[in-house]
Amino acid sequence: MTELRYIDAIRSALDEALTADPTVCLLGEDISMGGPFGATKGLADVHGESRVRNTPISEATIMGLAIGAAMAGRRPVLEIMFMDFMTLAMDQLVNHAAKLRYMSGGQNHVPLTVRVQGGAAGGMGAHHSQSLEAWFTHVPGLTVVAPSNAADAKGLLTAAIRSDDPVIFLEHRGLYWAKGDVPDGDHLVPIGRAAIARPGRDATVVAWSRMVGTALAAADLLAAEGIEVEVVDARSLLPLDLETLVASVARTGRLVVASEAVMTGGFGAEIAASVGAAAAARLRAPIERVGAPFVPVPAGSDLEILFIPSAERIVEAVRRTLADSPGVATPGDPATEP
Amino acid sequence: MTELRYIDAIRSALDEALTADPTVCLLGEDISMGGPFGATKGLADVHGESRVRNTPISEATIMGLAIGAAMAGRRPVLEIMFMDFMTLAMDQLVNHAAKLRYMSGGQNHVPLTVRVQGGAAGGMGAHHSQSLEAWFTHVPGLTVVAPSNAADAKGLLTAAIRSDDPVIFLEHRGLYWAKGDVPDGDHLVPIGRAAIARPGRDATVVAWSRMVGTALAAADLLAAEGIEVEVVDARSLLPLDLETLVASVARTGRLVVASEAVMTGGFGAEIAASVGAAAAARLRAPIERVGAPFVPVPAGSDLEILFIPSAERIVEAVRRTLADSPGVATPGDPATEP
Amino acid sequence: MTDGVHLPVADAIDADVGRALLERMWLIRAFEEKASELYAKGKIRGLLHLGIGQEGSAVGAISRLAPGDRVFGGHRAHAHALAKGADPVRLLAELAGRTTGYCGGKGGSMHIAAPEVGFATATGVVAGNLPLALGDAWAATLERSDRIAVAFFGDGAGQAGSFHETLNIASLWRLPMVFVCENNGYAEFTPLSAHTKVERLADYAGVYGMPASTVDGNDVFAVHAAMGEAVARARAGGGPTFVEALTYRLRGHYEGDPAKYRELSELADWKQKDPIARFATALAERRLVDDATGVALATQARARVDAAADEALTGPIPSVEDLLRDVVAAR
Amino acid sequence: MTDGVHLPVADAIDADVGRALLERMWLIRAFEEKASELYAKGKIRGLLHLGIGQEGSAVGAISRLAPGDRVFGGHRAHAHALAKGADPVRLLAELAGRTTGYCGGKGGSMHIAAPEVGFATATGVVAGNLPLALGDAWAATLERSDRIAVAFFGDGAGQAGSFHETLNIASLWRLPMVFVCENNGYAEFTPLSAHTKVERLADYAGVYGMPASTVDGNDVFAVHAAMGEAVARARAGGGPTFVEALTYRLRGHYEGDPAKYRELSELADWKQKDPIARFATALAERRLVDDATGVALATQARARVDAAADEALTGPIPSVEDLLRDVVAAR
Ligand SMILES: Cc1ncc(C[n+]2csc(CCOP(=O)(O)OP(=O)(O)O)c2C)c(N)n1
Ligand SMILES: Cc1ncc(C[n+]2csc(CCOP(=O)(O)OP(=O)(O)O)c2C)c(N)n1
Ligand SMILES: [Mg+2]
Ligand SMILES: [Mg+2]
Repeated sequence: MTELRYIDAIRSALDEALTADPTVCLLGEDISMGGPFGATKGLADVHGESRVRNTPISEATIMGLAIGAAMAGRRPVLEIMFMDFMTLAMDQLVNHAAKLRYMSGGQNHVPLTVRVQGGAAGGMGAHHSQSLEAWFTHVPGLTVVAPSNAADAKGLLTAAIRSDDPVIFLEHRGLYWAKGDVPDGDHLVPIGRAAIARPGRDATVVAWSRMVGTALAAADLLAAEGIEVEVVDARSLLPLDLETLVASVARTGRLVVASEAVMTGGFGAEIAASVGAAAAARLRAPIERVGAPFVPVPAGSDLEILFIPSAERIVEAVRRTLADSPGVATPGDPATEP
Repeated sequence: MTELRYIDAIRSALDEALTADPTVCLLGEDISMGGPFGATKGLADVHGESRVRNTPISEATIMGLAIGAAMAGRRPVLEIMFMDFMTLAMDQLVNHAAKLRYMSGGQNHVPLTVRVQGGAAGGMGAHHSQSLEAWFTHVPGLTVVAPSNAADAKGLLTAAIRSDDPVIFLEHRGLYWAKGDVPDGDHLVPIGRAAIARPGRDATVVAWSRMVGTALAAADLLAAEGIEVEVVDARSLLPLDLETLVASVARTGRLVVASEAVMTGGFGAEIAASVGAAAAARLRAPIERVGAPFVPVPAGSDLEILFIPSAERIVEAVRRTLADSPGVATPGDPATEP
Repeated sequence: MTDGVHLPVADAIDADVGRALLERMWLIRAFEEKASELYAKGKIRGLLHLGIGQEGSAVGAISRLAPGDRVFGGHRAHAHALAKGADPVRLLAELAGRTTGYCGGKGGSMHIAAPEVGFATATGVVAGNLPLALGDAWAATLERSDRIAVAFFGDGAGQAGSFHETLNIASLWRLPMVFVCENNGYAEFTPLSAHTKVERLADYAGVYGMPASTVDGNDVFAVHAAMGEAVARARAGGGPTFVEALTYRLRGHYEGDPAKYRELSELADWKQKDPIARFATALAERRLVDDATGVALATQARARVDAAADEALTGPIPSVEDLLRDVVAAR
Repeated sequence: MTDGVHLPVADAIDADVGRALLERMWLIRAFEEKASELYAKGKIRGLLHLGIGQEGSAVGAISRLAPGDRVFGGHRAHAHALAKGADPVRLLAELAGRTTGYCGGKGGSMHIAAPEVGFATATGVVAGNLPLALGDAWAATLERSDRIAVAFFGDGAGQAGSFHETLNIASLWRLPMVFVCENNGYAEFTPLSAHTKVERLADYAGVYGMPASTVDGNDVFAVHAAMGEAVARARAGGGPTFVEALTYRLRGHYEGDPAKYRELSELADWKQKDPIARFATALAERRLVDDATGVALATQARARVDAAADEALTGPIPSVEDLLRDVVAAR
């Protein structure tokens, strides 16, 4: 184990992939200088500027460029600098990367990884802060992962690069400097499996990316009152590990889904709908969703703090699931647990 | 009342808006020649080519052009030829149209209507058939409507054009030639209100756009067995008329949400999650979702038929909600109804 | 009939090459006429964009390509796929939505893919293929291969952002790519002059210092010559070239389009410039392929396509299992 | 101090105009230095892109605009907003996230809007403002107004699709628009030569037959002259013009950028070409504004900005109610 910052874990995965597989190549704006946050710092020096390739500010075309290279057998890792700029590349991503395998009846495939950071952090405002995972999870052909910690960042990025399908690798800017233990050597986290970030018996909170930390903070607050929350880190949004989610809810009987994106139309709705259907018989309270209010991300840092869903809001939601359970005895009382 | 085809109802709304309000103007590819389906046929002759303006194939920029004109006080109605091409215009739509009011603290606003047709019809394949309403409903600042019939097409388009916010007006190509009675004279359907397309007591089916017709067909099939389905046409997806939906579910105790889009991550999830939370106490069975399988839209017409959710699938889903109600007696038995 | 699917690659059009190209042009023409007939009968559905009248640029350009070179087409790409060597049976089966089609019926006319013969993909999104071809060309440099990428697109793509972004990167990185613009004067129902003040799309190349030429796209010899230079340059590491081929579609934008937006006299003029008849005449004048052979090639092509259609339409209709397949790699 | 927020519009830079422009340049410089200071102190957060060293193009160009003309800026737009007449107090309050800011603290440095003085909006998306300005110019023609739209953008925008799409439509429709490209040689950390083979972005205009010029952006007289022609043409219905102003940013891309990607000698060279010092010298040489006045203007500007900052920082911090406001019209 080595303690690494999330961003360094990402760089480490890129570095190792470039070393291990000659077909891996990196593309993106300013990446040979490390990019604005340093995720690719030094990689051009080691692996050469032809494999760590700076591009012009042409998001639509560099997405297509990466797809075209992937169709030809490369494993490009494209960096889109901010999630908000994915809006410029949706045609290539959705109409081409996601569909080329299907439209060709399996003749083509697109082993592409798109790294993109997002989220509200640092008061960057409405053009540099969105969380758009819900769009990507609605697109057949894509894979979507959103690590919450350094180890998963490395392991999922490694898996993404090795995947034969286009993977959207969602980084959170607010996690870049968070440290965590990362296993040494080849570290691969399989896509499609959630992780129990903290076990608990009274209620399940599902989160991903930065909200996992917020959920853990909420769990700490509730633990002080004797309420034991199970925090499930979804990690892989598409495919979603419904099995692990349902198993947790079967144990706890209560579910809160917490995401940083605006709640309406968010991926939390998909989780609520699918767990609601699959675990209906085990749910002892309505599913609660926590998400950002339905507004663009404001620039001012004070407003931004108000925008980002807080641990307190998760705490309240968990409390509602516990209060709102007709005919269910005191949570935490083993006698009444399933 | 006059019987009109859905597409003619659209043209009639455009024609009347152009006549009534000199700030209304139309923009889009080939629209002065009527566009590929004829929605704008003849309008350039009547209102002039400067107000019914053909544009080059530059989706990103014509979206921004329409936004810029709207900021300056015009009421542009932009046609994007196929919903799949909205992918090219998402930056302007999402980062600009939707956010300019907020980012400016209310100084700017964008009275823009975007008309766009979509859906799977006619075997046009993966680049001309998507249903992407779920993306738009996740964007604060937008309004999203999806009429299922000629009268609503006219009334909602009129409302959209008069709205001071950007409205995505979702047309379904498969409905263009469907006839319906349209009120004569100024006809406005307020945004934000669902409609009961067919009343019923046993189960609620919520749908929008072409799926309303499919839901009505399912209701007919079930009526033959004595099961009375209430079909609610959501019409306005953002804002959603949750009140009407919840009231219906409070009466029936069962909900099926049917959409043509792929189910995963679709707007049906939002409805399921929000009605599931708001009507939890009245639900007597898990909410069922019906949507397309998680695949791109295939081109071959035989595959396309298999792709589009059928009335039979809705029938089965309704049956599941009726079977799956522990402790609830035969549906349709007034004694057991709430 | 020439053996093999690849067109012969040669610097000059001699008798053998001329015959092979003429034969392929007739095959394409017969294929598209058959597609039109099957569309009218409801055996092919969806949007069908025919390139009848544009065979010259497709065959003239692609006859310069090696088997390993990769072509990226658009919504009007039957000609390019067939020129690159696609099997008419599998292509017709694809148009008809059969499991035996190249894409199992999932792609249809607008989204052809036949990568085994170097037709990488088509796209239904105008200008969507340009960035893909760019990426393919970049991949070729990473592979240190001498293969090249070719994108075919229409005049309508010239107003799309991706076209410009692609030109920039191709020139900047000196990629082995050829831009073939088939300027047929219309995008759907709108003439080029209503979409841009730029008369020659090749002018854009100049800004980047990219070599460019505008040729008569209905003259196979002219296209063959221009493309020869372009391909040689790309293969030698000299970077991209822009070839604009002026041509005309003799049918509507898609089957069912009455094309009222253009003068009948214009259509009649262009019928006189039919690239197949012109090529046949030129070959006869040069004493490379005589008239009788030309006529025989046409007849054979029609027979071949008739047989192809019969075979294609025996292909199975896809099932629900087929519907659900090929979305992602088996996990 | 000149009264009123609008810069005087004049064909020639006489003593009054010269003084007003110099004053505004010093105001902008002082404003940005203050912003930098407040950023270092944590009073302003977020991404802060300063245009120190680029005041010449902003003031030279905008001094040609009438109050009703509308300006669309990018991520580095303080200078353009202030040149168009924005109130430094409300602008600083906006940067500091206060309810008294133009946008109530929701926009911040990258998304300034001050439509009341004709600064329509800025955008954080490179090239995102070009289509908006295009639409504004189109609206002006529909209104039969003689107002014009001006978009300011950097060299980095020249490789973005929207830039090209906008040039095409502006020229095609002959819209009353001016493209002002502030070519400072870098996009973030990358020099222009690594992003395109095109050395002068104004070359793009030529393809469309659009009048264009490349001027020394640090020479207010040159920008003023080029912009004068452009504005007159647009206002007279003569269509769009492209003005490329060569300039340099003396700070990093954003506050906090150590700008290691450029040579110190390059920076030193450009410091010699500081547009404010050059303009002051030129005004003195032409005996329009003497040195002492120039120095006094600088001092006054600093004092004014100090006071503006004090006032701005008394503005209230927004509440949850503010957070939830202004998403859509009250329904
Ligand atoms: C991005 C996009 N916008 C619009 C369309 C609809 N459309 C299909 S073909 C076409 C015209 C294309 O013209 P051109 O590029 O000249 O090719 P041609 O049809 O003449 O071969 C249009 C607008 C599309 N397919 N893609
Ligand atoms: C579409 C988009 N891509 C990337 C970025 C990140 N970014 C911010 S400024 C910038 C460079 C812009 O360079 P230029 O246009 O020359 O303006 P300058 O910063 O030099 O004023 C980049 C890449 C962005 N804001 N928008
Ligand atoms: Mg054309
Ligand atoms: Mg720059």
